Amino acid sequence: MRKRPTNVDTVSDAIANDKEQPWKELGLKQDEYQEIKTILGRRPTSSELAMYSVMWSEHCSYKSSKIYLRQFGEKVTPAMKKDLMVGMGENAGVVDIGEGLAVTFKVESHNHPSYIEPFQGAATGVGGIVRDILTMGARPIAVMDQLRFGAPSDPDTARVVHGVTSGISFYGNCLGLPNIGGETVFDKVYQGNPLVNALAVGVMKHEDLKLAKASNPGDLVILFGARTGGDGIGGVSVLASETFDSTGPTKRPAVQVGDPFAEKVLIECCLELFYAGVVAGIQDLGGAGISCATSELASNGGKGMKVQLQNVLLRDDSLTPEEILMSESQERMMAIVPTKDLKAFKAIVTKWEVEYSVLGEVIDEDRLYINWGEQEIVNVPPRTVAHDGPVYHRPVEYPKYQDALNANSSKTLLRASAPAELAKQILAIVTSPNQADKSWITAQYDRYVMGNTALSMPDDAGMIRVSEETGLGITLATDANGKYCQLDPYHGAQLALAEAYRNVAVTGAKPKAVTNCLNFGSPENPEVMWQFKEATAGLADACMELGVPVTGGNVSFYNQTGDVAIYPTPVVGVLGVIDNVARRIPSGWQDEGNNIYLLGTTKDELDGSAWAETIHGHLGGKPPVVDLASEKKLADLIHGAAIQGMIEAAHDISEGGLAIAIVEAALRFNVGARIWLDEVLERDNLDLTAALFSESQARVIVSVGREDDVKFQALCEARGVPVLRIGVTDKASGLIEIKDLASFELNEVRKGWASTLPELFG
Amino acid sequence: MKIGVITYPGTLDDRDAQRAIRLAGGTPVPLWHADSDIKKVDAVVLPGGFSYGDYLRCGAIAAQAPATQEVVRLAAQGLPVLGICNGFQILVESRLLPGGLIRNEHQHFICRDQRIRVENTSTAWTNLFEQDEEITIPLKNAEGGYIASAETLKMLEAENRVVFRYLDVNPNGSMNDIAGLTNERGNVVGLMPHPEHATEAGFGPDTDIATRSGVDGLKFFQSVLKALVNA
Amino acid sequence: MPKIIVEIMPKQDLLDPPGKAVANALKRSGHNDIVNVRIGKRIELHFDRPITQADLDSAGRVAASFLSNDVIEDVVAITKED
Amino acid sequence: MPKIIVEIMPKQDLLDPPGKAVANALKRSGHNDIVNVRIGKRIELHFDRPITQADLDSAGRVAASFLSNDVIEDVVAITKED
Ligand SMILES: Nc1ncnc2c1ncn2[C@@H]1O[C@H](COP(=O)(O)OP(=O)(O)O)[C@@H](O)[C@H]1O
Ligand SMILES: [Mg+2]
Repeated sequence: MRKRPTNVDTVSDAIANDKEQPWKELGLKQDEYQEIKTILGRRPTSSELAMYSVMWSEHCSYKSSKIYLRQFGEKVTPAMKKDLMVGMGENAGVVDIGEGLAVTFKVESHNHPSYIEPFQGAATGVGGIVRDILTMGARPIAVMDQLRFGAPSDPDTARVVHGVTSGISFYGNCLGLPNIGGETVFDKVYQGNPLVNALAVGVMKHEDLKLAKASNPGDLVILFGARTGGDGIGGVSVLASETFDSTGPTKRPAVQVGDPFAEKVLIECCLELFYAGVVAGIQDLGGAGISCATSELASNGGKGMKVQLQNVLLRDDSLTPEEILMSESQERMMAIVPTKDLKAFKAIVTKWEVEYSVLGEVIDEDRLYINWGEQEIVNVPPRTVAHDGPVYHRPVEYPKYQDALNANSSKTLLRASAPAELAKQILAIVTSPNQADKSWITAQYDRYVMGNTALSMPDDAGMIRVSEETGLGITLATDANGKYCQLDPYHGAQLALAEAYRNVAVTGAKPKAVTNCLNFGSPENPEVMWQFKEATAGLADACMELGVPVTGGNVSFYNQTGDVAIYPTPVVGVLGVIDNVARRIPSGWQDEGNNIYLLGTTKDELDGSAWAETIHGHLGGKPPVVDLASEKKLADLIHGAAIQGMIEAAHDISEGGLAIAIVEAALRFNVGARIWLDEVLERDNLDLTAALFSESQARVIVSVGREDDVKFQALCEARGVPVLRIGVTDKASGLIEIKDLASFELNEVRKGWASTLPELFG
Repeated sequence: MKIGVITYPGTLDDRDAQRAIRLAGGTPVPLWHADSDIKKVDAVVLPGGFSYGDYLRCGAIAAQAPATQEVVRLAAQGLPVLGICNGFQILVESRLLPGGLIRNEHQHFICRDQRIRVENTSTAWTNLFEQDEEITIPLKNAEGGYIASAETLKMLEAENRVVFRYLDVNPNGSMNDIAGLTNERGNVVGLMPHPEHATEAGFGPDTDIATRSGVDGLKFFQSVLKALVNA
Repeated sequence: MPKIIVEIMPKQDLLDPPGKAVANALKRSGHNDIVNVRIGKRIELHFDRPITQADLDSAGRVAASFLSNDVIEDVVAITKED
Repeated sequence: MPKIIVEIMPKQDLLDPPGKAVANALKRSGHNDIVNVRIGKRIELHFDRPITQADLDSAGRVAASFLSNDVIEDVVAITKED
């Protein structure tokens, strides 16, 4: 047995003697360290230093992004707030979806850990976001994952791809949460900085809503779940080596290992605790562990706390108090429990074989006291740790490369006119890693568990039934296009929102709320800060225009290697509501002889497109024009038509343009079509390249039964949505026939489309 | 008819199994792993999931649970038992069914709509199928590769105890394409694919007619109700 | 810390997919002399006191009945380390 | 058959979920003296000829770089058996 350390730095030591402290190694700036001394009127103890340094880090304090994130709360109308039960700032936003039910959802990054140890990094990413949802009082009901990898040809990419997908698969599947969608993008800008974002969604009755606060003096502070171990605290080793004698552990591992089984049990246990009404406040332990949970619960409740740190159940007795405060061991929760409910609490955790320990109690004083045995090691105002961290106004600078990048338009690229050449380009794009079938990844995810999945991959959005009685359901889609954002972060972020909004709309659901995960380079680079400022402004403005509020999100900075940052990648998730999932619209054609319509108009917009990338290896110019008014009209139209049961299938047009949308709609159920483009070419004044590959926004292809033909066209006209019949479905032929251009055997196309990822990654 | 569904720590598809029983016309009864009282149910389903995280070997820890032990005892007396996926693994670890289930040949978890053939329609859980009927139900596992010694395989084939066989693709490297088995008496059936996920139109596998409209799994649960009525 | 180490391997004549995958990967990277790879488990049972013969006997029983499944695996070694 | 045996364990400070689950199961069945369980791998590399020192050296490199992941695991032993 390793021995419990006794030689600790106490508050009286700190009062008695000033000394050199490793604030720099812990990532604090000189003035931040000074600020801590001013707050306390003395130097911090090493435990206090551990707490402040981790809570004031970029990751926990949002110090560089705070001033920009405010606009998500400010650029809102009363109508947008109407159904928002909990907005920005809590663990996750909560939206009223009717029938007494509420939904909570959030997307979060686990980028850096997933590069170091892809399997555990991605796995614990899923675990962390699911606990955020659980903390709100909700039962988690689905997950999604948004992935960006380096170039498929790079030797390191396979390591990351295999690790990340199996980590997500392992953790999500073991939790019994259906994976209902996500994104997979390959680009060399993500080589040393893969992005692993995970989204979770949960549902609860209104009255089950829980908040992370400790407001009643006398209530008990209880830590439960997994034991606290030495994982994920590589950084505090500097403190450990200072305060601990030489026989102790020197370097703790920087990674954490996840145990989905423990989390599954924790979920069921927590839900039982919630329903029993024995929990007054609850907080999950993620980044910054106990430091975060104690200070946030106390600060949110406007109260204080007294904690005995030696009561924490450990996997390893040699952990120092600083390490215990900062450990990021997974699958732990902190509950605030009224004394009278302790017995009931105990009975429930015992049933689930979950360990717990009472750490202390809530006190009526604005102070967080933490003791190590008899010795006081922390004595701070909780707000100063949790909420009053530094706020930066970082310098912002328009990038030097930006004008040249925008001037380098795709207009100069060679366009094919020969049908055979265009047909070849279609196939090249369909089989490119970014447009190819993602089943190699998605087949590793359970989409059936819980029996409520109404739509999942490869449809445009995921859909889950939340009420078995009424069929009430929710839809979720996430999108981000880093290339568009590199060309123009303001509009790029809006395009991400527009696409996710459209993907939700094509399922027949009504878009309702937004979450986001903003993945950027270093905030210390003024050009990155400019991208961040633009992207957040663009997103907030667009949310206002579409009338969908941002309910929460996450920021991930420092995604860069040396001076080279990733493309700005603001992942935007849109939540929609559908009053009966039986009315859902799939993305693929299934019936014979249905009419295929193109909704919206096409412009010659090939800058930043899949065509420019795949055929010419080109990125430059300006992204497609954002047209939120048309997006809204389109969404309303589809919703209206869906209620009348007019639409058989709907698929949004995005990367790769109309050509790829047609191929995907055909491959879904192996139903071909005869397509003609002459009217599009003429109406929109396009050449074939633009008609096939332009990525103009606010466009969808839908298939409609012949009997509804007149009614549907009239509906489009009445709502001012441009509509053009471009084909009919053809079940028997097994072909996609594009008039005057080419005829594609579906089986052949599928072979190429489906084999890309397996050939790359085995 | 009361059909018990055991929940172990880490069980995931218990609610789905209960729903399937309800849709088939039975009464689901939730059972708890730690409780050896299985409430006089007429049949038991061991549902899918990752009992105890599937650490050590899938189903090994769950096989020791008091409720499992009771099921083992009653199965010998003819209690109909269906083990789905992790439930199948538990049956194998409890020695109610022979052989073992190991890591998939391709090393990945796989979730797909799987076509299988029903080759034995005399069991408690398959009596409503036609001989050699081909059905589609979801499959989702990482450790579904069926292995057994050559003698065991020979015996299983000779005694017609292979109840389900994979069609089109063998998704996990199972010997003889085995997807599911029965015991000598025909009351205990285990299979890797998930019939309970193909019992409600709208939430099952895709069919040629409509998205997610496959309900081929319903007959498993209707079969046992029929077997119980006739018993 | 005193421990008993139980080593378990998949049965010789049965499939071992992870072993096969590793063998193939090794072959691809030029290790042609390795003709086969098998992957089993090494389970450490820790004690906070010296280990007795009774502990070893009991570990043997647990290894045979629970830690391994004799339909598909063999216990190949049980050793102690102080 | 000559073989090299590589033994790999999860790093001491890291959580070992399988070990924890087995330890709990053993506790439930009355094995209270086992305070902890860790589960690692035993990998056998088979050769169809006698094993040389060069093989052992090469196995050491493969063990460190490919068979184990040094972020979360340690190679605890490399032995040969003829
Ligand atoms: N990493 C992933 N995890 C889960 N689902 C994914 C992932 N990547 C792609 N998908 C799913 O695969 C399908 C096709 O993806 P994609 O081509 O990116 O869709 P879209 O055409 O809407 O951009 C979608 O249903 C998407 O949700
Ligand atoms: Mg889409």
